[in-house]
Amino acid sequence: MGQLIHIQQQDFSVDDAYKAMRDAYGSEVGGIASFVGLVRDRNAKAGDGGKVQTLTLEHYPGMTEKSIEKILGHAEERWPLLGCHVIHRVGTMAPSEQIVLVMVASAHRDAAFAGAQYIMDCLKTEAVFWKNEQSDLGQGWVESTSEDQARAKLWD
Amino acid sequence: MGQLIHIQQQDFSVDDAYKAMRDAYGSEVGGIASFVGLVRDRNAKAGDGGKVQTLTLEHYPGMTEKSIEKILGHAEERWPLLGCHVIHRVGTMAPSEQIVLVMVASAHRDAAFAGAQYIMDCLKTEAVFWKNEQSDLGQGWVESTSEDQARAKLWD
Amino acid sequence: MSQTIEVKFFASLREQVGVAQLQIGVTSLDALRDALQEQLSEDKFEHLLAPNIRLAINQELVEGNWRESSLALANGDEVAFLPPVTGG
Amino acid sequence: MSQTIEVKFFASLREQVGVAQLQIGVTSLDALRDALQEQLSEDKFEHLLAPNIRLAINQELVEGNWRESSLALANGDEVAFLPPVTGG
Repeated sequence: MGQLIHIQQQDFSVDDAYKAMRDAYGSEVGGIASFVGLVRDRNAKAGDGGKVQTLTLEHYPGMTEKSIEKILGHAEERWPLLGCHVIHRVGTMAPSEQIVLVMVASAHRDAAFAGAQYIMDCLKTEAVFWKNEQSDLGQGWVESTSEDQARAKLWD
Repeated sequence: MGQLIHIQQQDFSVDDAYKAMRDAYGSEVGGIASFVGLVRDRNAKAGDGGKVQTLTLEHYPGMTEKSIEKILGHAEERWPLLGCHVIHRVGTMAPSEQIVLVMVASAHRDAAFAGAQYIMDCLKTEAVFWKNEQSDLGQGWVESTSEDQARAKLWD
Repeated sequence: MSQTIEVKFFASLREQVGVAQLQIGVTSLDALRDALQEQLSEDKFEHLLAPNIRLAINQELVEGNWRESSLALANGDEVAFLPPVTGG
Repeated sequence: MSQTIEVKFFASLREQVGVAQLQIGVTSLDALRDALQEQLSEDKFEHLLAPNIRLAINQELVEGNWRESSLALANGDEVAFLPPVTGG
């Protein structure tokens, strides 16, 4: 499987990633599943009512890339994937900006869907990133949710 | 939920659909899940070794749109979706061309993923389309697979 | 009383029957079956009755077994024979 | 024998400890813990030992309970304290 991992400050083009995926695998590809995560203006901490001004993503250069490589390796073991592209931004972003892209090409639609969802779930729980939210109620580190932990466990 | 359904002969731009989705729902959107189905050059009938030259999609104008509206309505009942866009081509296509796009926006990534996969599964079994494959071994109507039927049943 | 029903055949059925559309003057589903049986050769008619064929009236699927239904049809109704769908 | 270990703190731990990085001259994980306990105030040190904190050595997660490990450290090793991740 072809793996592409990009950790970057700047915004990304979903369309460029999509075109590159189609070009790379041509008529072998039956489907391309994608997910883009975007900054919501609603605070992650339910109930506090804060409106998010900005979100800052911190990472551990080197280890973060390795953690994503492992996730893609596991996805590759489980499903017949042709290509896999993860772009994850770091630094400070405003609401409605793109944070993360997961794009998976496969001969089979089920594999493309499952692969993309698996990778996305693992990015939440295994990839080495930390989110800090700056809302009108102050700033704080986003805590990992039990929901995310539970989702990731579904794949065990 | 905002629903967009397009049945068309001409190719489509995933990027235009994606930009429209982002513009329509702004910072409420937590994630956008997409799936694009592409024409593979491998024959649908496993084992016959035929290489697909072209694929022709037939539909029932009016009823096809209604069948997709129902699918999107069911998806909307099951998950909190913000917007939903289905583009399905009809007519004759060559390998590596785009056939179908499903794009779903939601505040929550799980809903976006589940919604997109549900819609795609139902497009295979409930939307009124018929595929005819022209391969180097001749032409023939693609039969619905038990795999597709089984996938759709998973949502019952 | 004279009325016309639009009968449509899609995909493999269109090819097997040999036409995409027929106009038939009947007032119920059982009368339509009889008329088609008369008009079509036996093997063509058999294709229409195959267990995986679904029927739509005015673009709505008929629930239950349409092969045994005597549902009334109104002038201008559109009856379509649909082989198993294979989109997506 | 003199060697330097790079110790890194990320995200909430970086803020709680007040620095992103320290150089400490130790040769094992237990010696590192002792050195940090000496260097940091009690509440800062407590944050490092919290049950949800994971430890990476040279960017590989340490399996098992690193709080009780006396794993040897080599010159230039990079030891990182990682709060629960929240990417994606």
